[in-house]
Amino acid sequence: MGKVIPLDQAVRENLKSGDTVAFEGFTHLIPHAAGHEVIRQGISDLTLVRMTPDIIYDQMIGMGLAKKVIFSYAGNPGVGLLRRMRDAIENGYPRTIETIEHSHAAMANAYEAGAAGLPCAIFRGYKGADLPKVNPDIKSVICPFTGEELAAIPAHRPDVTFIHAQKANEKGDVLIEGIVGVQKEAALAAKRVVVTVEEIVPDFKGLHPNLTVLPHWTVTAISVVKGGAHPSYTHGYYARDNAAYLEWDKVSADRDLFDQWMKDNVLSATPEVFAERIKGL
Amino acid sequence: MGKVIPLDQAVRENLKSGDTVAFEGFTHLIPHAAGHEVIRQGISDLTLVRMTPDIIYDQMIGMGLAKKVIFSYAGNPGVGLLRRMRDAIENGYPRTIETIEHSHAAMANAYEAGAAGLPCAIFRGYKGADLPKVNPDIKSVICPFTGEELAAIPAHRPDVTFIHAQKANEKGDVLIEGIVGVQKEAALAAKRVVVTVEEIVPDFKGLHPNLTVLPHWTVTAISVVKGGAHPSYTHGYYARDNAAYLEWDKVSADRDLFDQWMKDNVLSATPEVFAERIKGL
Amino acid sequence: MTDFTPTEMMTIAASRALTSKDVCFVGIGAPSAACNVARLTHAPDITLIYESGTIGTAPDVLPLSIGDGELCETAVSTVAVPEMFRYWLQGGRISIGFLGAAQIDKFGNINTTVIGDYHKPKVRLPGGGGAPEIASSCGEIYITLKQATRSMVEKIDFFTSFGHGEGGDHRERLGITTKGPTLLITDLAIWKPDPVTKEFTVVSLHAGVTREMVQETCGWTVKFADDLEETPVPTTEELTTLRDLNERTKIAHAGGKAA
Amino acid sequence: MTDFTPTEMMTIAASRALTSKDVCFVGIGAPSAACNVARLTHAPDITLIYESGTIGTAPDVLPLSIGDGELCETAVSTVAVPEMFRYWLQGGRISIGFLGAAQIDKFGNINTTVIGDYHKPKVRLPGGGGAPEIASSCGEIYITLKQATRSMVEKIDFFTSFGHGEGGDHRERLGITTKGPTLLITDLAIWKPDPVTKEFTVVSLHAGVTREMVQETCGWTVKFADDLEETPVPTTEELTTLRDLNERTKIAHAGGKAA
Repeated sequence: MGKVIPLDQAVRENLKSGDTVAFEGFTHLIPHAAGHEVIRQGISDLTLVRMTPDIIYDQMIGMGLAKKVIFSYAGNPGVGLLRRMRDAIENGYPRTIETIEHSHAAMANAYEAGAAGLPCAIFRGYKGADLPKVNPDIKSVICPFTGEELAAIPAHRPDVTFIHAQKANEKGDVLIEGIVGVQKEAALAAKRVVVTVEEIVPDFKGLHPNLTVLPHWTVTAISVVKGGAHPSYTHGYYARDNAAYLEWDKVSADRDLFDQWMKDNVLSATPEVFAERIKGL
Repeated sequence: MGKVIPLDQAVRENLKSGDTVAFEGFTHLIPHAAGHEVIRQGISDLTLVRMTPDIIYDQMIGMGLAKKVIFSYAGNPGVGLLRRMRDAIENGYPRTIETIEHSHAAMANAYEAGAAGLPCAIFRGYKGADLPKVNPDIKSVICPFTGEELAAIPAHRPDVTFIHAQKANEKGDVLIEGIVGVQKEAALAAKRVVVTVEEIVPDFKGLHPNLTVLPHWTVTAISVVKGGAHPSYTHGYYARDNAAYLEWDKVSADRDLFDQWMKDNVLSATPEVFAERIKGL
Repeated sequence: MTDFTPTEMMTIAASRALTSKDVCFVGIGAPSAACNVARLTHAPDITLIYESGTIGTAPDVLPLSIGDGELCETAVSTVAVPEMFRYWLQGGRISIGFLGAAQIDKFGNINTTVIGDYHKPKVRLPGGGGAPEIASSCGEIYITLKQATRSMVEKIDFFTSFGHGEGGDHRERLGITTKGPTLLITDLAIWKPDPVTKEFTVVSLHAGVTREMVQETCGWTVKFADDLEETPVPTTEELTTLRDLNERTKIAHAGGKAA
Repeated sequence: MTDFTPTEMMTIAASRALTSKDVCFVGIGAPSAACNVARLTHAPDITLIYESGTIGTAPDVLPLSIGDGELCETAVSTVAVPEMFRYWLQGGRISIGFLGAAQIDKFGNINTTVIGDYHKPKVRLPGGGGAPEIASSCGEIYITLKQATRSMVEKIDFFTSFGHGEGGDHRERLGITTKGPTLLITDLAIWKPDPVTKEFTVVSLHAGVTREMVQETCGWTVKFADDLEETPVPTTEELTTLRDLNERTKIAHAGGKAA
């Protein structure tokens, strides 16, 4: 567990067509390099789980790799809509996709329940909302003490979770800091966990005891990809490339422009290019 | 909120006879000084909630202040039994007490549910165990997706939670570090929160962003009591007084010895004595 | 100060509704600007929470996303997202939730999910994100919106988040214990719900705005309060604070590699 | 090495059952000593977890309590107690749970709650703590216990934690998917459950122990394996490691103020 291998090998050994996969990172630490590797390997028929599908899933959906998306906010954060995902939903281009839509609270609770080994999550949610009418995965349970009706949803249990983190130590323990999002939960909920990191350090000596660390025996593979979150960011390493998010709005608006962009920046690239992309950030 | 006042005032203003109160701290950071103040003020008919009742509740029970104890492990950690609590349960001395007994998992989940504003907690627990036969607060719900029967217990919602922490800043934000236990959950589950701290610092500049901090607006009162966790410990300040835990086994074994000890060390003492007790630890 | 845009008026009017005692769950866009203007003017001790887990943030520029690095760097504490939704939002610790809307009806029900049928949408919008539970768990809800007949409609296509439903005591009937939408601030006016029917009613027109302008940009028949007021124009401090904030933000967001 | 006590033999025999791949949920007392001897001898990469939230600890002395400071100082990570029970224990991440017992029956069911009737106890014991869920959530359970007829009984007074119930497939019938007690190590012998009946059976006697000594200190009729073995005596390394650990521990624990 926690073995350090190249990203292409980590993806090939852990993700298969037809898998349910989560790429997590809440604005911060989004594993873009891993997403690009999946696209290069053409792994398809994926069920994609992610709170905010974001550019990373817009690209996979646009490349026709997704059959289903489980999500709670399909936007380009702070910019607007996800145009490739819209095209798939509205026009079935390049293929039709099934969507399972939740609220953020539901998605966060579903990961938490997955990490906790429970079959479902219980929370106070969806009151008066229409999502329960269109998502059969939203049910309810009655509190046996108060009689209150609470929302119930299935736990997320992805086959694989991909995350990006600041660093690993030589044992393979992984440190996540800053906006930690749902990554710990998404990792612990999954059968296999692949982590890209900015660097590997000898040990974590001097680290505060209460930080978010995934022990090496909870991690399946680690790949060093400097800049691997770009255009998302890595707290302590480089800033968010806000301009790239704005640019994506234009690239994704046009099918041909999208195809060309993916060819130039993903299909004919390697994980090493990410180090170049964060220069100056 | 978060106002800094003397401990006797903090206790007087926030705890009333008949209240349900939690004193938390998992071996580490147990709020002993606050417990002694409650004993000095003779606040009684309390429902005491705590995972490990420990010396702190053995003293309150021995002084006859408890009418009910909700707990999961009634031991002197690493030493043995709680002799005053046993005397109350086995012999009704100095008064009978009602007990509501759970497992640690249940208690931790009940605090978590309280912090989360839920009426109950759901977990996989008590399978094949006898506690559900003697604790009517243990019920079950059926997962609407898998049909699995899960344990359900009421959330903890104490009137007051007392905790001890390393420090507060001048705004009244509170830092807890090291073994953080269930303190954050116990605090957020309560209507009122009283915190004793080792010291007050001007601000928390330079603190890692992911540490356990209770913002000032979640805290009702703060009292500075140096050494206030003794014989428990405060990570970064002083070590656990293991010998005092061993000594308690003798003190608590005899009703008269106990009375004398409480008179000498609690009833005729003040919070200031704790600073003396941690010297050399 | 008379030289200001309707959007500036909207943002400043929203900022005035906030106090130092508030704990706000902040969305991106106009709400974020309003909350930070309040913090930088009359409400220095306001607590701002973004759903990325950052509690008590004080960003120097407005975040482009809900999880920009500066939110974490200036926060009192940054917690995991499940904790944010469980302990802080569901736990009932937020006094004010700010929501925007693609569509809104007169009872403050909001749609940000789809235009048209859910399964065959004409436009697929981003969806609810945190909104469904923000709407039910925060003490009260403030909504900001630029008026337009396509967004202020008689009947919304999808209930992304519940406001006052069909009005009256509909929230109570669903077991919701929070107040729901208590304030709607547009680029033209300030609206408050009628105490009984819960229909949003115009209580204050921004300077230079007429009743006709409000009605023309609203898809339902607008009710006006008897004692209709005029919203005080932005003060120099308010406007300067907002513009400085926007200027700092613009510079910061253009700073990415691809720019 | 022949100069050792039965308790030392018990602890060392327990330590031998552990490997570097194991993730152990460690209780205080003999389990803690066994786990740390394993870590200091043949299983340097074993992961030790204490329910105080300390994951991957490597204490230099044995903790007196489950939450001594050194556990945190040497841990890979220290998490909140609710997380410990939800993500780590209930999440199925622990391979071995160690339990002690005040009373045990032949199927590994354990009582640490009361002697006598629950509501009118003769002796009120500490209770279960983490045990009820440790017993059902860990991959398998190792039990350590000093033999005595009052603790190894035909029928326990209270099911604090469930072992194999009435034996056979009782765990499966309750929907429990983990193995339950797979090893019982006493000061006299090593016991394993019969593959079918699940009754604990002596598979190895410690050096110098006779069948009679085992039976005399056990409240049920003991079954012995056909191929009964003798437990290898502690090696010098094992014994030195254990005694050094105990010595360091003794010095450390006497160091409190009241000493």
